[in-house]
Amino acid sequence: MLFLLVTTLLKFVFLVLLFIMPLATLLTWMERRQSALTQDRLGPWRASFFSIGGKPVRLLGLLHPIADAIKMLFKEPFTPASADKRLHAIAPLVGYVMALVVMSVIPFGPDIPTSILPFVSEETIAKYPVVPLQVVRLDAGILWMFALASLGVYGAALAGWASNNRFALLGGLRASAQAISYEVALGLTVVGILIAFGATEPSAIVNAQNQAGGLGLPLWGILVQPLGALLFFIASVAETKRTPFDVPEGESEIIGYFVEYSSMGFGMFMLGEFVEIVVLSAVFSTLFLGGWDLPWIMGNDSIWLGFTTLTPDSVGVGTFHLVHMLLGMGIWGAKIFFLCALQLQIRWTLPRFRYDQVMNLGWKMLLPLALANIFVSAAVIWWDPSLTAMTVLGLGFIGLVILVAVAGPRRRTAHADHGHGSHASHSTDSHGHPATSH
Amino acid sequence: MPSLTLDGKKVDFQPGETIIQAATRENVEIPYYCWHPRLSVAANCRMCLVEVEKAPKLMPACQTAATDGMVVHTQNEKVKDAQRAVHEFLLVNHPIDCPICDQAGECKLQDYYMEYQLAPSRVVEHKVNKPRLEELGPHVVYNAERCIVCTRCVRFMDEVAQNPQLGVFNRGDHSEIGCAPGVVLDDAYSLNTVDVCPVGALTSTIFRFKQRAWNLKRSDSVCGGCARGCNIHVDQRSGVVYRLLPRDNDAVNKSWLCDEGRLTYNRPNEGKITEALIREGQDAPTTTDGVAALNKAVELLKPLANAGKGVAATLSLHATVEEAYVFGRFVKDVLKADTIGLVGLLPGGQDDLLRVADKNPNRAGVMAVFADMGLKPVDERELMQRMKSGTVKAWLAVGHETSFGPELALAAKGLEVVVHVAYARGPIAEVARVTLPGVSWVQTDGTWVNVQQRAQRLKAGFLPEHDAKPTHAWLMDIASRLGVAYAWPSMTTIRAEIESQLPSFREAKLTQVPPTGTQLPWAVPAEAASKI
Amino acid sequence: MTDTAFDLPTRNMEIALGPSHPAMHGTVRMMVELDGETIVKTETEVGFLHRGFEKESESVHWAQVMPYCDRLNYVSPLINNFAYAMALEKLCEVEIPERAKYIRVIAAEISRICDHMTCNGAMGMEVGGFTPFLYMVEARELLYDIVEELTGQRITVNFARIGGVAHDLPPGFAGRCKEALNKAFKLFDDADALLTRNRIFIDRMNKVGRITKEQAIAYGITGPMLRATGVAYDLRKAAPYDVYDRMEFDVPVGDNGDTYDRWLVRLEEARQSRRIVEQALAQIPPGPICIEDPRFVLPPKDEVYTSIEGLMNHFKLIIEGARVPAGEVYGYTEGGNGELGFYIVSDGSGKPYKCRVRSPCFTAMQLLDPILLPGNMISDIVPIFGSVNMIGGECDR
Amino acid sequence: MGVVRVRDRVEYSLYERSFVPEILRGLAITLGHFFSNAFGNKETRNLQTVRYPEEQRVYPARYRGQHRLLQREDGSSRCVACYMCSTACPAYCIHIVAAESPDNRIEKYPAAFEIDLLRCIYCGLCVEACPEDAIRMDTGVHTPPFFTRDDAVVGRIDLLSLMGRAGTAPAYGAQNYREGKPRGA
Repeated sequence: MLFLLVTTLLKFVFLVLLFIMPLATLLTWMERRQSALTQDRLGPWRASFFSIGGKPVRLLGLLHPIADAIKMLFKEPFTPASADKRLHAIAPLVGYVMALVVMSVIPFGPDIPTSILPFVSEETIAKYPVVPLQVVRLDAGILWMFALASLGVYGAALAGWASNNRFALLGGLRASAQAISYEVALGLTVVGILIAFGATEPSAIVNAQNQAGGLGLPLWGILVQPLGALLFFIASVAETKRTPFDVPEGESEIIGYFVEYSSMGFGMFMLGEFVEIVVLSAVFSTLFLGGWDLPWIMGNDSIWLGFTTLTPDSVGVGTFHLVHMLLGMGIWGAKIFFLCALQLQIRWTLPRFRYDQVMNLGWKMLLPLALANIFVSAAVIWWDPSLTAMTVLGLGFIGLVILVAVAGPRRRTAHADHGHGSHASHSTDSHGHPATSH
Repeated sequence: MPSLTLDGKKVDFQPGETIIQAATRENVEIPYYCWHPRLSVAANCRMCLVEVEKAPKLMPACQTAATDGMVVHTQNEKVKDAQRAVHEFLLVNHPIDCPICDQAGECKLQDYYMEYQLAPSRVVEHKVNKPRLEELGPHVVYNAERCIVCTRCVRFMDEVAQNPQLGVFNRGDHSEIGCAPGVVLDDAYSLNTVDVCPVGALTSTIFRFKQRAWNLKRSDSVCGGCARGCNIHVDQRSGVVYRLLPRDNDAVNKSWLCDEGRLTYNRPNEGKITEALIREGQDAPTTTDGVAALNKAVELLKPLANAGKGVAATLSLHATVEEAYVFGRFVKDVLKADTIGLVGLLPGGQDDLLRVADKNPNRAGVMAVFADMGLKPVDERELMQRMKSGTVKAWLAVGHETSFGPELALAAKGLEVVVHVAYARGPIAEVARVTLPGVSWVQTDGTWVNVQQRAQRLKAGFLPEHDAKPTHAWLMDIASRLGVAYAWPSMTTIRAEIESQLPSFREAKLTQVPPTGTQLPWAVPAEAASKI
Repeated sequence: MTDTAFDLPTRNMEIALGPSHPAMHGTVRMMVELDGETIVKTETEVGFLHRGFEKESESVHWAQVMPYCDRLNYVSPLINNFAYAMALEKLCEVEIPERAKYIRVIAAEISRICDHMTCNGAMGMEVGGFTPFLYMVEARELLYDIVEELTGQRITVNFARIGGVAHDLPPGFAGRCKEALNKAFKLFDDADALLTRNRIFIDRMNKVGRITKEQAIAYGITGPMLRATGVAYDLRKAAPYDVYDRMEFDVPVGDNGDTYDRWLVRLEEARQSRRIVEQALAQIPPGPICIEDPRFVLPPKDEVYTSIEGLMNHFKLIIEGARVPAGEVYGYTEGGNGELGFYIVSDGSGKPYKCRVRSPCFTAMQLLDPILLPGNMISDIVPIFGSVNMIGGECDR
Repeated sequence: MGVVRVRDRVEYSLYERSFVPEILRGLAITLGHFFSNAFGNKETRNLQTVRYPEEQRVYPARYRGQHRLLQREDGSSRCVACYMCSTACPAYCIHIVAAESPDNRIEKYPAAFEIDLLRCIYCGLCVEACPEDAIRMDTGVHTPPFFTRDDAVVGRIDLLSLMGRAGTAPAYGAQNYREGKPRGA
């Protein structure tokens, strides 16, 4: 029992205090810095608390999150006079906590045999043969995950309601409507994965992706379920309420459900949003990117390139598992980091949907597509249970999308049409130009 | 009546008139420098050249007498050419002085340049150098380089002031105005030479560099320097009066104003109070809020109101007729008294031109009002007597303009209650328990009656600052707090009441005083007649 | 809304957008009545930025109005300058030198590009596309650099004078101008590519805030908003001033008169303006940049320093202002938002008797309540309002 | 008259309708900016931000910066307190008090010359109005920030102590700003 407590605590400490919180904080910096560089700006770089040799230490602006945290903590937490004080106070916590809780079922590395750990007795080893790198291992992990994630929207809804502000109320309503709608699509897109891998337990899904599929291709969810991955990604971005789905915020329209929050209350919403990004990336990488594994380099059963020399026999069981674990965690972290950066970049690329368009997209596009995906996947898997056909189809689908994006029609700008300098023969027939070349 | 044709229009004229006079009446503008409607003709600037048909060359309009059937052109190309050429000549030796010249902005050279020349300079020669800062007299500085030798100033001194202190010296482009050795321009009317100077050659030491002419705001008023009541323009900016200039009035001062009168420009600025003063015990007065001071004044006056005696109410002879009437009503209705103290300035210098000995601008008006109201006037000496003897316990002093200020203040030292209304700090304000800020005559709307029994209108040139209010407004405030409410919403109602109540003013039409004043049908004292 | 007996009785919600609201550029207040998310009724209030331009003009000299003009449509101040100067020139009956006309065309078109970049950028930003906004603004900054080099300030330019312009083109201007245009339009194209074909953006814009030709004409709408409805009316073509009749450019028109068309028209117009700038830079002749008329124009400085005539002229023009002949005149230009006109009345003195601005966006604002907004969703207010391109300084004057 | 119908350039086909390709293209554009700014060399970087106090933009020669008063050879101010600048000022920000100079060739000098930089709108009309070439705005510095309103009122001594930028020809002074006509022609 003590063993379980200690390991869980250690996992919790690693996951929450050493991974999610720092990453979320880093993301606040990344968000600004990345967007700045995207937009030909510099972004935050000035904050410094001390100097070495007369030059202030600035670390590319990495100290800004600290400065922000200090600022947030010391600002006045203002509650509107007519607000529901208690709800107003707890609303920021709800979304934040729920997002963190979801992380508990995400496997962040391969299982560790208990036998290689120090200070453990024989009976403990017998009782708990492996330590899963996962805070809790639940059989219905995925369902539990969705159940809790959908509670997160209470934060926004409560904030909108409790602020007693019409803008906030609109924001809260939009948030709840959007979260509920996309919950459906989100759940359905995962069904394909569940069918393919036949498991609802996250680490089981990771392990299933960890195998070499047919034609030497990895069995990653994104290859097996490319459409599902796309839809899942879209739906989960919608769940995090970020651009292009930041309708509940709608900064330039209704300011958002947190309009009446200041100080750390607002900070919690902001940080919660970043935690959600991390969680979403973690879930996505678990379901579609093989969690902590990297095909051809490392995997439970398939070390057949690269680390061929690194076997339990050659380096000793303890070392092997230690390297395995660290590598797994590193790969897992890298995937999450990449996905976070991708989400940030998406935010700084796209405009925002309108509220009804968000609903239309969710119900009229994602939902039918997700259903179709289930039936098609089910049919293909029924026909070829080894998933090879699925993988090939998936690769084809991805290739098609990339091909269309690269070679798709381009809009001719009018300027390109005229090409300045050669206007002499320009005439009124300019509207005869075909617009596209498809 | 003979007539001439001016620019194709038939113009009648009186025999003996010149072309320029006929044209001026017809609003046809002919430029001129040396001509002045009230001075003799010199015809030396040549700016007024006009074409007279059948005349061999262009004729100076200021000198050429109009004759019947004459055909005059003032606008044709030939005349314009001549104007351009004359103006160019006038500017040949003119220094590049506008930035440091006080006349800039009201300079005829500038005006006519824009109207009649508008061409760049063609002269490449050096300009003639002449003395630049010659102090002709205590008030007048002469800059020979700017002078166009129109001799208006010389003619003014000769003909109007009749004190030929100025003359033209040297010849050609070396001519300049000056005083003979041993003579200084110290006439009592010397500053009029600055007014008549069309350029910046003569400037006034009292206005020099204080402000630019175009920044000043002008209002019409009457000079308070003596009982003559010369008509003036008040030039002020941001509540500071910078100069007084004569305003044409054929019946009073023509176009002139004495130096003494001009020097009163500083009266509205010096020691000006715009906030109420209050004095506790033996301390010096301190400024306070207007309403608080008013309440204090009411509190002080309350026990003595309605008593009929014990309060000496004095009014300055600088007060307007309207103020005198309101004050008279106040004394009768609120204080229930039948005597009134009149304070003023002692007689001073006089001459045959404008200045009279009485230095109080509205003695005639104030006396007439009180005579009609049945109030017995008392002078300063008697007042002091009464204060010392203890017959009066309180003093309501309206206006600070008196030569007996220090003496009165000394006499009033023992009084418990001294309420003062004034626009400047004087000896009385130092002993007053409460001093309410009034406004000077240039900020007052009212009527003065001059020594010729001519009612002339003062116009408020600018608004009172801070808590300052006209005297009658203070009196009405005090009266209403002491239980007597007057219903005079405006000056016009006061004037209408004066017209209907006071026999002296029954015919006066106070409500309709024109800018140049109305002659009242009273007997004119012999000594008041002017010789100009 | 159905009218079954089971419908819950609801009340419409009223919310106040502005005057302080992220999307209300230039402080406008809209009382919006919402049925759910759908707008039932709006009441737009303007005037929060009223700085009394017209009244203030009456208390200063003609020339001193020029810097006030900068503050009307503050994203294209040069056009305001020229519009005011042109009205005055009409009244004074003076013809400005050829070179000045070209300089005015160049400066005005750069200003127009800036205006459209700001408007379109802001429209993009308000539907959430912050990056395109910053690309547009960045491009605009590059052009402001050029404006600064030409006039001495980026926005408060005070560049036009009665009878010409204040400065000549600095040496090497043409090259730097083209270079800046190239750089700016690269960013402009990026912003264009990020939004114009993106379905999210198209959905937000297309068929939103439509007006018909007839409505636009009936309401007196001009500029890109009118052209978006398909009316090819551009004052530079319809009543050419300066040297626009020598320039080759096209008038972009839309079909639907919706927000998307306005976006496209502005994009295209900016590109056409670039063409004009390039042509004008190629054609510009040498010569004086201001008339020499001592009645209205300050004399050259060396005359002021060395001759009394020049000095007097200078003094009179500064003290009293240029005496613009009595009369009234309406001067017009194609401003960034449409017809920018100055209706000027002079009583022959150095100060305007009346100086009224016919500001294009004020006219366009009146469409919001009756036509553009009702029936749309609350999120549509933002792009519609953005596409009207209300500029507070100009609208409220 | 050339007319372009802008709608002709836009299709609303399946390509646009399918969201994803355009989004990928958009990502390519923004990522392009990101990578060239983040990892590019000097040429490919296109950062517009100026790290202000450390780096400063060089304003163009015509830039209307803070005012200065020019000096005569002997160090006295060229200004003769003629009030032209304060008259031309549309913001009423120049306050002058004239005084009599002992030198009778100069006669007049400003005992006080104050510019309220908070009121100033930097329109340059004062420079154009000056008949003595005494005030210019060619310092090439923008207005500094102030901590109090009084700080914003710059007096004669401060204005005299500012220097013009080297290399900037006098904005209006010696050269004829309307190019062309030599004096006396």
